[in-house]
Amino acid sequence: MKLTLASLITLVAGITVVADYFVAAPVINHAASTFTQWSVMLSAFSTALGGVNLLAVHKKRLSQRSANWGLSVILLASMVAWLVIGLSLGTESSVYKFIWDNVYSSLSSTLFALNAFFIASAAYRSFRVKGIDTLILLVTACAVMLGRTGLGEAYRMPEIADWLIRVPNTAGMRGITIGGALGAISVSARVILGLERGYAGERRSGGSYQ
Amino acid sequence: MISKKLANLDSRIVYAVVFLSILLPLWRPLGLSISVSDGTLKVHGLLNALSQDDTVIVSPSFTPSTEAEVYPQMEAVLRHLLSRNARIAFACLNVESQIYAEESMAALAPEFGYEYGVDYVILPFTPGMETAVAAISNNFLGTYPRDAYGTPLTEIEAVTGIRSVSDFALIVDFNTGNTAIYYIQYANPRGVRVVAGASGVTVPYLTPYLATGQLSGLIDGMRGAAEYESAIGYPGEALAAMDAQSLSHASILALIGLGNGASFLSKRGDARDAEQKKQSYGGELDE
Amino acid sequence: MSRDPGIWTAALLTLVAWSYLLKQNILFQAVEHLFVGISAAHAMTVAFTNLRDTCLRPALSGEWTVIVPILGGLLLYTRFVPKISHLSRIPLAFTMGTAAGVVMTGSLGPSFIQQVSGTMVPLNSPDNAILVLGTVTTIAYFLFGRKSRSGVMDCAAKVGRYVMMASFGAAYGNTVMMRMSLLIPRIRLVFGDWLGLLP
Amino acid sequence: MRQLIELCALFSMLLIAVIYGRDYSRTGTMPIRRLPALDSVDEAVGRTTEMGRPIHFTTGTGGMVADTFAAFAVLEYLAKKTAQYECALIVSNADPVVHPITENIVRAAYHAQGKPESFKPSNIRYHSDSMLAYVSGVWGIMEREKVAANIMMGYFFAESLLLSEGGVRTGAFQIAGTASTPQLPFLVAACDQTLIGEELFAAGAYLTEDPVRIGALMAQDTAKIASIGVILLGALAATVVSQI
Repeated sequence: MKLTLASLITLVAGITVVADYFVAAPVINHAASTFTQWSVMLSAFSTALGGVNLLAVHKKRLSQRSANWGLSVILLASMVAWLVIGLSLGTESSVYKFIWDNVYSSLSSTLFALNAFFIASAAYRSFRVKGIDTLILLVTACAVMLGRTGLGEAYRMPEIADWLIRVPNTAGMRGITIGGALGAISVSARVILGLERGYAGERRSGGSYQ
Repeated sequence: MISKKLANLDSRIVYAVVFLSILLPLWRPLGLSISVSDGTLKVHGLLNALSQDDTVIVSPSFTPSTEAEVYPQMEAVLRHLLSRNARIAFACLNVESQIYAEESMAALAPEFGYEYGVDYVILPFTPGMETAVAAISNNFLGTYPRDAYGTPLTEIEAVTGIRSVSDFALIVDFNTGNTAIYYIQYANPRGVRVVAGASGVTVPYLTPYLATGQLSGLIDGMRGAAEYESAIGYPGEALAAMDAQSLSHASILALIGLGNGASFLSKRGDARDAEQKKQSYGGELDE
Repeated sequence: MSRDPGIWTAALLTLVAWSYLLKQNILFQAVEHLFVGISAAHAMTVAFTNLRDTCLRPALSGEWTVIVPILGGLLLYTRFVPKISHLSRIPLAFTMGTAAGVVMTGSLGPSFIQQVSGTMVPLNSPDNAILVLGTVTTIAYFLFGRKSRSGVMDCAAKVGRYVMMASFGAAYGNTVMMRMSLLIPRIRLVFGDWLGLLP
Repeated sequence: MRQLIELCALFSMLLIAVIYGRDYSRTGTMPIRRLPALDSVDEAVGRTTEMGRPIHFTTGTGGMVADTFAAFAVLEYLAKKTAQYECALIVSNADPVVHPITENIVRAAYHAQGKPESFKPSNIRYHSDSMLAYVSGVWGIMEREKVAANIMMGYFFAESLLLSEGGVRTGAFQIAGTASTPQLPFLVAACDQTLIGEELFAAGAYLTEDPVRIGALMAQDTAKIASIGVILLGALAATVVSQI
C-alpha cells in the first residue's frame, strides 16, 4: 500500500509538470508552478536534514572514540559555533563576514585553484600518444593551448584554436548533447511511470539480478 | 632508465613546475607582447565611437568563482568608458553584481570625477536571469522604478531621457553563464548592440553569435582582459598576469612533450610493453 | 609582510591547502573538517532563513497551501524514527516526480529539438559540412544496439569517436587558461599581499 | 503544432520501447553491444574485494538531474555486487535530496541480497552542498579509508577534476560517467574508464538486463537514427534553399 502511494505521487507530480509543457491550461500551469515551488521548499528541509545527518555521524564517531575522533570534534565545534553565530548575530554581522571572507571564501578559492595543478598533471599523464584517439586529443589540446597564449602568435595559432573550438568542438559536444538528451528523456519517463523505482528503496518487479 | 623515470614522473614535480612557471614571471615580468584579437578590437572600436551623451548598460553577471578572469575585463572596459565620459547604468542579474559594480566604481570614479546619480547609476538586483533580461528589454522603466538605494529613477540625472532599452547606446555584459545570450535574444532585437566579456568556459557558446553579428564584440577570458588593457594603453593586473599565463602553458606543453618522448624511448627499449600496447580495448581510449 | 589579520588567516589557510599537494596531512584534515563544519552550518542557516520566509511566514499569514510542503518536509525527518521511516519516501517521491518532469521537458526542447534543428545548416562551406558530419557521426557513436550499429553506422561511429576526441582536446586546452587564472590571485595573495615579495 | 509533434514522438518512443522490451523478455537475446567501460564496474568490485579495501561511489554536485537518475541504476547494481562479495561500499553525497535516496537504494540492495546486517548507514555520507567542502570531504575518505576504486557517475561541475585527481593520488581505479559536456574532457583524461554522455544512460540497461530499460535504450537508438536522418535531410534542404 505504502509503495503504491509513493509511486502514485511521483506519477501525479511528474505528469503535471510535463503536461505544463504541452498544454496551456491555467489550472495545470498553476499546479505545475506550485509543485516546483514546493519541491524547492522540500529541498530547504533536506538541507537541514543533511546537517542533522552530519551531526549524527560525527557524534557517533566521537562517542565511540573511533579513529580520528579529534577531527570530528573540530567539525562539530565549528558547525555548532557557526550555527550559533549565524542564527543569533545574523549573516550580516562583522564576525560572520570576517570568517566568511577570510576563512570560507579563501579556502574555497584556494581549493578551486588546485585545479590549475591538476589540469597539468592529468595532461602530463594522459596525453601520451598510444593510438589515434590519444594523438587527436594531444594535437588539438596543444594547438588550443598554443593559441591561447602569446606563444603561438607567429603561426596563426590563435585562429586555429578559435576554429577548433568553433567547429569540431561544437560538433562533438552537440552530438553528445543530443544523445544525452534522449537518455535523459528516457530515464525521466521511466521515473515518472514508476519503472525506475530503485530510489524509493523498493524491489522492482521486472529486474532480473543474478 | 632516465626515460622510464621521466615517463612516470611524480605528480609533485609537475605541480612544482606549474607553480614556478606562475610565480617567477609575477616576480620578474618578462614583458612578452600579445596581439589583440578581433573580438576585443570590436569592443574597443564600439566604445571609441561613443559620444558624451550616450548611456551604456554594464551588467556584471559573473560570480566569485570566475572573478579572477572577468573582473579585470570589467575594470579595463570601465576605465575606457569613463575616459569617454559615457554615462553608465549597472544592471544586476546576480546577487553579487551590485558589490562588483560598487567596488569597481569606488576604485575608478574619483580618478575620472564620476559622481553617483549624475554620471552613473546602480540598478537593483532583479532575480530570474532570463525573465529578468526579458523584463528589462520589454519594459525598462517598469522593471526599475527605483535605483538600488531606493531613489526614484526619474530623479536620477544619469538616466534622464531613457524610456526603454533601445535608448541605450550599448549593453556590455560580463558573464560566466548565459546572460549575454539573453541580452542577445531580448535586447538586441530592440536595436541595441550587445558586447560581452566572458570567462574562457563560456566563450565557445558565444562565438556563434559573434559570427552572426548578434553579438558585436567579445572579450575572451584573462587573455581578453590583457588585450583590452593593452588596447587602451593602461597595463593592469591582467597584462601583468599574461607572462605567467604564457609560461605556465609553455611548461605544460613542455611536460607533455617530455612525457611523450620519455615514454616513447622507454617503450622502445621494452618489447613486452609494446606487446601489451597491442591489446587494445574495443571502444576505450587506447590504453 | 602584511599586518592585516585577514590576510594572515587567508594566506596561512592557502598554505595548508597547498600542503595537500605534497602529501595528505593532519593539518589539512583539520582544515577540511573545519571547512565542512562551517559550510554545513552556513547551509543550515540559509535553509532556516529560507523556510522562515517562504513557509512559516506565509503559513502564519493565512496562506494555507504551504502547509503541504511543511508537512512533507517534516515527513522527511521520519527517517530517524525506525517504525515510521517509510513515510519519508512520500516527499522523496514527490521531489523525484517533479524533478523528472522538469528534466524531461527541459531535455526535449533546448537539448534535443533545438540542437537537432540548429544542425540543419546549408552545406555551403567546409566548416558547415564538418559541423553536420561531425554531429551526425558523434550521434552514431551512441548507437547501442548490435543491429543498429553495423555497416555504415559502425564506420560513422568510429569517425564520431575521433570527432569527440578532437572536441575533448580542444575544450581541455581552452580551459587551461581559466584554471591558471584562478591560481594567479592565490599566488599574489601569498607572495604579494602577505609576504610583500612581488612588485 | 510543435508540441503535438513532440508529443507524438514521445508516444512512439514509448511504443517502440514496449515492443523491444517484450521482445527481449520473450527471446532473452541481449540486443545491446558490449560496452567495455561498464564491464569495468565488475572489475572494480573484484579488485577492491581482493585488496580488502572499500569502493567509493558519488554522484557529484548536480543534484536531482537526469544523470543522477541514471547513476542510481548503477548504484543499485554496485550495491548488490558489494553486498554479494562482502566488500565495503562508501557513498558520498553533496546534495541533501540525493542523500536519502542513495541510502534507500543501498539499503534495499543489501536486503535484496539477504544481507541486511552488512548494510552500514554510516557509510552513506552527506558532506556539504558546498562543492569544495564536499570535495575535501571526499579526499579525506579516499586517503583515510584507502579507497581502492572510485566510481563517479552523475552530473559534475568543476569538482570533476578535483575528485578524479584526488583518486589518482591515492592510486584508486577510477570509472566516471556523465553527460556534462564541459567536464567530460577532464574525466576522460583523468579516469581509467569513462562513460561518455548517453553511455551513462545505457548503464542501467546494460548492467541489470532489465527488459524495461533495454526496451527504452532500443527506443533511444531508433530516435537517434531518426535524428541522423532528419539532420542530413534538413541540411540538404537548407543547401538547396540557399542555392536558389
